[in-house]
Amino acid sequence: MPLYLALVCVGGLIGVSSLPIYKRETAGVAELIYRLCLGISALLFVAAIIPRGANALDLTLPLGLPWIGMRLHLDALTAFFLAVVNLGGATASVYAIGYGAHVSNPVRVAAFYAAFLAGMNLVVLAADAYTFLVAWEFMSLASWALVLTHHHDAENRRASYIYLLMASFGALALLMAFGVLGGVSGAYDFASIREAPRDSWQTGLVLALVLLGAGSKAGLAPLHVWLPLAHPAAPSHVSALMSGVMTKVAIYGFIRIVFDLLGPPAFWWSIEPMTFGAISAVIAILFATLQSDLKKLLAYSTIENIGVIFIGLGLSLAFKANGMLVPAAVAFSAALFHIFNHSLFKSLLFFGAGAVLTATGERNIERLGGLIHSMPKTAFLFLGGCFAIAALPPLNGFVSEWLMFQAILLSPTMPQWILKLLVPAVGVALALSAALGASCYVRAYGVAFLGRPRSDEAREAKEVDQWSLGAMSFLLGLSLTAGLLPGFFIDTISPVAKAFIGGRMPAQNEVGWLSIAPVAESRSSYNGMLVFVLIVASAWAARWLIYKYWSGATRRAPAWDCGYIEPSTATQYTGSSFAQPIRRTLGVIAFSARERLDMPLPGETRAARFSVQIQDRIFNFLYLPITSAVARISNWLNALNFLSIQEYLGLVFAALVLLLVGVAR
Amino acid sequence: MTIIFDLFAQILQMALVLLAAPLLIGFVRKVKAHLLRRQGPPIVQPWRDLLRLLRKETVLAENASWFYRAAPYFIFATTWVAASLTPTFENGLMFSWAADLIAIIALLGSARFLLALAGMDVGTSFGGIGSSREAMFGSLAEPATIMIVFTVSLVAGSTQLSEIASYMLAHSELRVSVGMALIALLIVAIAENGRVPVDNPATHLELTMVHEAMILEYSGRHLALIELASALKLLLYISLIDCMFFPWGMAPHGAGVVEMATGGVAFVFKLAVAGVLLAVFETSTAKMRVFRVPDFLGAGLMLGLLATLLVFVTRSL
Amino acid sequence: MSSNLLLISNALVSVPAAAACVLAFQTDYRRSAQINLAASGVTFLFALTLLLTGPENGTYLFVDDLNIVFIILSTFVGFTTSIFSASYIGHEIDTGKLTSANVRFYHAMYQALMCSMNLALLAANIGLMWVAVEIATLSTVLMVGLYRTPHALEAAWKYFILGSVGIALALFGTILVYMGAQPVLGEGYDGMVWTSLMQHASQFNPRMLNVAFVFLMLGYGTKVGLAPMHAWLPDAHAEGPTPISAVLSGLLLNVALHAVLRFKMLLAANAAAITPGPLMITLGLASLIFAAFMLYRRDDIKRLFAYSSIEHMGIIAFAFGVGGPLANFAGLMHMAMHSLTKSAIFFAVGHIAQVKGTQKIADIRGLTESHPALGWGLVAGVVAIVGLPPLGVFMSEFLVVSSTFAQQPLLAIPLVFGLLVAFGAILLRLIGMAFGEATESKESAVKASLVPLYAHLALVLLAGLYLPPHLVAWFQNVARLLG
Amino acid sequence: MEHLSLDIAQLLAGALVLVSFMLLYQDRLQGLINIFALHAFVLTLSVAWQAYIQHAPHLYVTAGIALIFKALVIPISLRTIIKRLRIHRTVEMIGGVGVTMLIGIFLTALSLVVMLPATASADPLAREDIAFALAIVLLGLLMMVTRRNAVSQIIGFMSLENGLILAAAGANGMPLVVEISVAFSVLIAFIIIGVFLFRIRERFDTVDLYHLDRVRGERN
Repeated sequence: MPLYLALVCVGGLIGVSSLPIYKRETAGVAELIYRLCLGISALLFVAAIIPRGANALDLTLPLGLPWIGMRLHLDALTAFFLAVVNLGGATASVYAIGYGAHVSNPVRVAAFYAAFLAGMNLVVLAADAYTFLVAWEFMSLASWALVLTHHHDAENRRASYIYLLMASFGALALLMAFGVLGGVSGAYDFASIREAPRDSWQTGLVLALVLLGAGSKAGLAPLHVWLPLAHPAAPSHVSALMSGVMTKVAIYGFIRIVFDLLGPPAFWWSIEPMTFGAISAVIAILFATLQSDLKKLLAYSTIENIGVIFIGLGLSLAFKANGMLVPAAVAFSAALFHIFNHSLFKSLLFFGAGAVLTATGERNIERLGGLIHSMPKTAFLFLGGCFAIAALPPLNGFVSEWLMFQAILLSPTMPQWILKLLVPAVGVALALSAALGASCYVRAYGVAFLGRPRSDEAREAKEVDQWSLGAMSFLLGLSLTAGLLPGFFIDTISPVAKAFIGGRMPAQNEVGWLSIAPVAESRSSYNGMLVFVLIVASAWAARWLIYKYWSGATRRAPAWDCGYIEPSTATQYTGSSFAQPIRRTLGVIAFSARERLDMPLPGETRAARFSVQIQDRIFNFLYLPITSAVARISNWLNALNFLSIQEYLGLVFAALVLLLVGVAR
Repeated sequence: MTIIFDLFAQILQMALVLLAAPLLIGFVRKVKAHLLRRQGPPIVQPWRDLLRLLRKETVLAENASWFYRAAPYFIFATTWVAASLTPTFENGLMFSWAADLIAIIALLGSARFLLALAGMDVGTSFGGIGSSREAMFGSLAEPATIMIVFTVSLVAGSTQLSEIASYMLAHSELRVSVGMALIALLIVAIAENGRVPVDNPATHLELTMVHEAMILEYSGRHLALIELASALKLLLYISLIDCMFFPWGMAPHGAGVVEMATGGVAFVFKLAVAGVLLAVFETSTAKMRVFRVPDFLGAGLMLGLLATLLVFVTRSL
Repeated sequence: MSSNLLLISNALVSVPAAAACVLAFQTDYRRSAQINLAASGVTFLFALTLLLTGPENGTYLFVDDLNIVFIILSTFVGFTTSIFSASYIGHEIDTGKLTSANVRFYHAMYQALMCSMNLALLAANIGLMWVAVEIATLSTVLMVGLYRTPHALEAAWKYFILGSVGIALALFGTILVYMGAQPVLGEGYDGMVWTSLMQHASQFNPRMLNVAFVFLMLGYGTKVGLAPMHAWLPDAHAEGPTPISAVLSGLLLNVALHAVLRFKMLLAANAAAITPGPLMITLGLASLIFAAFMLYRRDDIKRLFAYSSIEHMGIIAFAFGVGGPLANFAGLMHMAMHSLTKSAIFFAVGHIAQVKGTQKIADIRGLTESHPALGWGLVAGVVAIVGLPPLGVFMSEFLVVSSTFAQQPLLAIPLVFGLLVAFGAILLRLIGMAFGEATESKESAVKASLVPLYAHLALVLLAGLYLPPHLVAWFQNVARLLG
Repeated sequence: MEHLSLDIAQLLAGALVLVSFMLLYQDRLQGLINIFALHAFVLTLSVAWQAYIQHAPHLYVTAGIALIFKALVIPISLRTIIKRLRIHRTVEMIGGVGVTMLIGIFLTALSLVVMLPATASADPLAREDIAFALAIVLLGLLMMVTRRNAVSQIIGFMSLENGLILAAAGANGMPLVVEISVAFSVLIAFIIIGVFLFRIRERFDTVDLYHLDRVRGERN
């Protein structure tokens, strides 16, 4: 029943996306589409959470690959991701009802938006390789069209190009992986793939290919270059979906293949996800810290979080391979919980960035500032998002990081040497990325929302509409709930862990006082609710006492600033100056940051200039050689386009003689 | 009955840390003054300052926002909660399961996050400078702390502070990894509390300030809360070190009044020792340049990582 | 040998032949366009009736499962192209690029081409097939040179010379096949008839067949547009009238491919002969990768898609070369999808070149804004041709890549590499043309016929999502025949 | 008798290969046309001899076509064309005569190596014939590759076709279809080439393909 409901809903989404074909010029079509999307997403969410019993639901439609059909299923993992996707989809739709009107060409965006949602839902529902890949690529294609919304900007066109190219690369990698999985006979449905026996070189190959395929879509480190270009280029509600939800769908692909289809894991499976996850987390957050484009910053931070999730998944694989089922479940639950959490607060932050963009027309934080005065509600909600994503208690980001740390602390008993060396390093990376994440968001929030306005646009900003605020408030509320009552969410995830790991964490509703305890209370526990209550109570008590017994008097005066404040807002600390210490200490290694100072000699009247050059080393070492090689080869081969007829005949002749010689042998 | 007793102990702990923190600051100042052959203010001077600040009218910068006004309360509350959950005289506080070691570190992170943001609110250059440096120090200190936590928790088999303390009490043996962790934690503690050589709590020389720069615009009750929070933080770090490495004399969970009193005395003694050591250390070193601090903290981070690796590798031997 | 069947296959050849004769004397271009359309439509309808009758043999013409696929596809694309051609040629007359004498010639040749292609597909005899391919070549040569510009003449000349050499090599191969068959089948007609050849293939002298296949592969491969023999293809596509580009890519290449496949089956039936697979794989991969790199430097829109045809022919040859039920199925599917998609793209491109007044890619921008129907049509076509779902090409590429990778991973890697390189090139150009600020249009009032474009795309979309079981069973049967 | 007929057939086929070499060697246009006429004449003889020994009267038709069209009509018309175009001058070659001849010898050897084992079971008459035919085809192709002038390329192509006819004639009992098609194609080919030469003449000063290549689109 829920599967049929889901299917009908996906069909509905596709129908909605074709709405503009019938009602082309009608005003309000975009809003209608968003409202419909909201309704359908809500229904799909319901379909995900309807109790289904322990078994997976299956359905075969006579579509797709003829001899296999279009297989769909709904099991615990699918249900979880279905919930994540549609929670994101529903809130983004609410947001878009208000925000969508500000986007250029709203109807086009709305149509592709619906298609995008349909694609993401279908990926999760698919139960055969063909349907999976069709949905996967359809999702890429629809989002590609969305990235091209502002196609007049050459930068966006380039972003869309790199995006689709990388997506295609990933899809081809997955395709090859399914080729191995399906075997020579072409049994591409998941049920037969699960059953098929496999050599270890085949599993290794599949693992590498899946990491390339799903990793490139999720934005894992060396394959991430498209993400910070493409996500910001789309309208903000789409960016939110891409960052918050689509990357999760990519991770779904990884989990589905590696945890489900590939059979019982070996310990070395965990090495790649953990290594690349750790590299992604650190590199990406460093880049995020240096970004001055708010949406780009958020996109880089998405990569960081994807890295964190992959670390969790890798750990889980390692535990599972060693038969440590409860720790495996802890790591797996941590990853899933982080997936859920990240989808919440990343959407929230992108909505906030969109609100700022609507209000000021600016994405560059160096031209913002002081928005807390003009858009107090957005500022509050964005602050909440920053708090959550910076992994600070009592919000939800912390809980999943905490679980991740707990999982790491369970790992020293694993016998493999390589893991003994790798896991602590991964732990450092995790801790470092969390700490850098906090600095990154201090900078983002502090420069964009606090201080004095750096431009007229920022000064004259207006609070955004109720729909947008509503969507953001909902997400913040949910983040807070997940932070305060994590036990409830972990218990909800448990069936997934049970089904895919074989073990599960202890039921958290049996732990007293709404605490969570991953293994045993004596080992570690955390109670977000109590911490939150204590903090609020003591803050409130402090205020109450001070106002009652001492002084509540307040006077406004010019800022002190050691005696004199320069009225020009340019004297404030900027985003790039804020990042300077981090750039100096860590930047040289990570992105060959070069500072150039052009100081006029005494007596000269020209202005001094300071410029910083940041290069993406991965881009320089991995991508530039490829592009230049392609260019060189195509230039070189291009000479073949301008031969004379004799020379072409010569080619034919040579081929003929060669083949004859071959045959004569 | 036990619950009431536990609650009482918990409240006592909360009150104790609150009371003791400014006194600790006063004590360190006093020792430093003595070392410099000065008389120095009395130990209760920080409390006097705080009360005076609380009584005063608060002057707000013209463009300070609601965030600026709310932040001090939350900075104080967060630090206080963290400090109250760290065992001082009694092991196994009532609420100790609410936040383990990692959560306590993260709570301090929350406080830092708020403080750094508050520094940027008015839009002055000094606030920015302070926040920026604080953010950098934090980015290195926090992972170092986590690594130290890893080491200690792996040795003790728990991240719960009370469990760690009882383990350490029961197995007082020398371990290289734990020693390294201790050194790393000392480094981190110095940096986190803005002590010499990382920052000078007494300075008001603009370009060298970190902590002081962030709170430059604060006054009155707000300033009092922030100062109190930073005092609490110093106390918290000393209690952490005590609890993880020197838990001697701490009363076990459910102990009687006498044991608790002994624990209290032991704690005060340990505070005093730490204060003296800190004062001696501060007077004998000079503040380092800001860009040397990452090296200093990096050393802490590396030590922490090394300690963790050691624990990991030796686990199966 | 049912008589109505022969009627149909005869009609498939004679209807276009008769139409060609009528059109040769029809001066009014509007009328001749209508006749052209009607003749193509009737031919298509006749082809459809083949579905109802089964495979049968005639003396000169025969129908089996393999050529039904080709003939239906061919007549369908011929029919839709004639619709497109009507509006395209109308515009060319209006702008004075073509005279009515040219057009008379064009229409006659169009039907002659259809006639010869149907003949080549239906021929029961390797000699007759060769003759038909020869006629098809000659008629397209004449059409490529239709505009009489230096470029067009040069393209036609190059096409003619390379095509003639190819056809000569194919003839030599044909003679060799006969000589190989002659000791077994005796002198006379039997030695050239497909059915008897296939029956006795196992007894033929394998070395003779090997040499013959080298010539046939290179000879007909020239017409397929495989790599070292491809040189005529881009110029012929770019300089001729666009309907002819569509027919060339969509049909003529398939007809030549059909010939190659027939001979491949012959060789496969003889166990001692070389397996034709590796040769086809090599040529296919060479075409794919070479064309993929060539795509980057193209600045003419029609040349771009011509190179893309080379690329896809490479993929198809590769798939058939790999063989096995999955890869052969994929090859057939890819061939059908490529025909439909590529001709759809040329329909779009033809009108785009007319509205923009240029074929230079750099001068075409922002099509989705200035001409949404054409622009999105182009986007959809290109999305289809680069193998993105949910369109049909994806299904065939899915099957080619996955089945190859399961069997021979090392072969799949260059395949995937080529696909990606080509994807990058075409996508780059597409984004440039379809998006951005629109460039000025020369002609705003082109009455574009969008029906064939969108009809093809709809079919391709349908194929990507749903293949009727009958069609599948039929394709699978053919795939099994191909070995 | 059997042996003698075989010898004569071989002799004629061998002569055809020899004339192909002469074509390859000849560097003046006028001479080239003359030798091509000779080529066609030897072909006529060869086909006629095949007709005689195979008792296949239809091959006489092929021989007749070869004689009339290739040995007479085409050389005469080509001569008028080159007169009208005023190109009696020397033909340029690529790679020099010596190398070309060496390659030609290699190709002849190759065709023997390829064909003789392949036709082991076939009629000995056909064996030699087909091997020489392959040699002629390859030499014709070689000529097309090495010559720059359109007229000599056409001659190369026609010598290639002569090789095909020789092969077809040598294949015992090959149905008439082939002869007709060959004749047909030669006819069409000639007409087309004529048309093209005419058109090309209209636009260019010379038929030299080198100049034709210059006007390629897309050269940038």
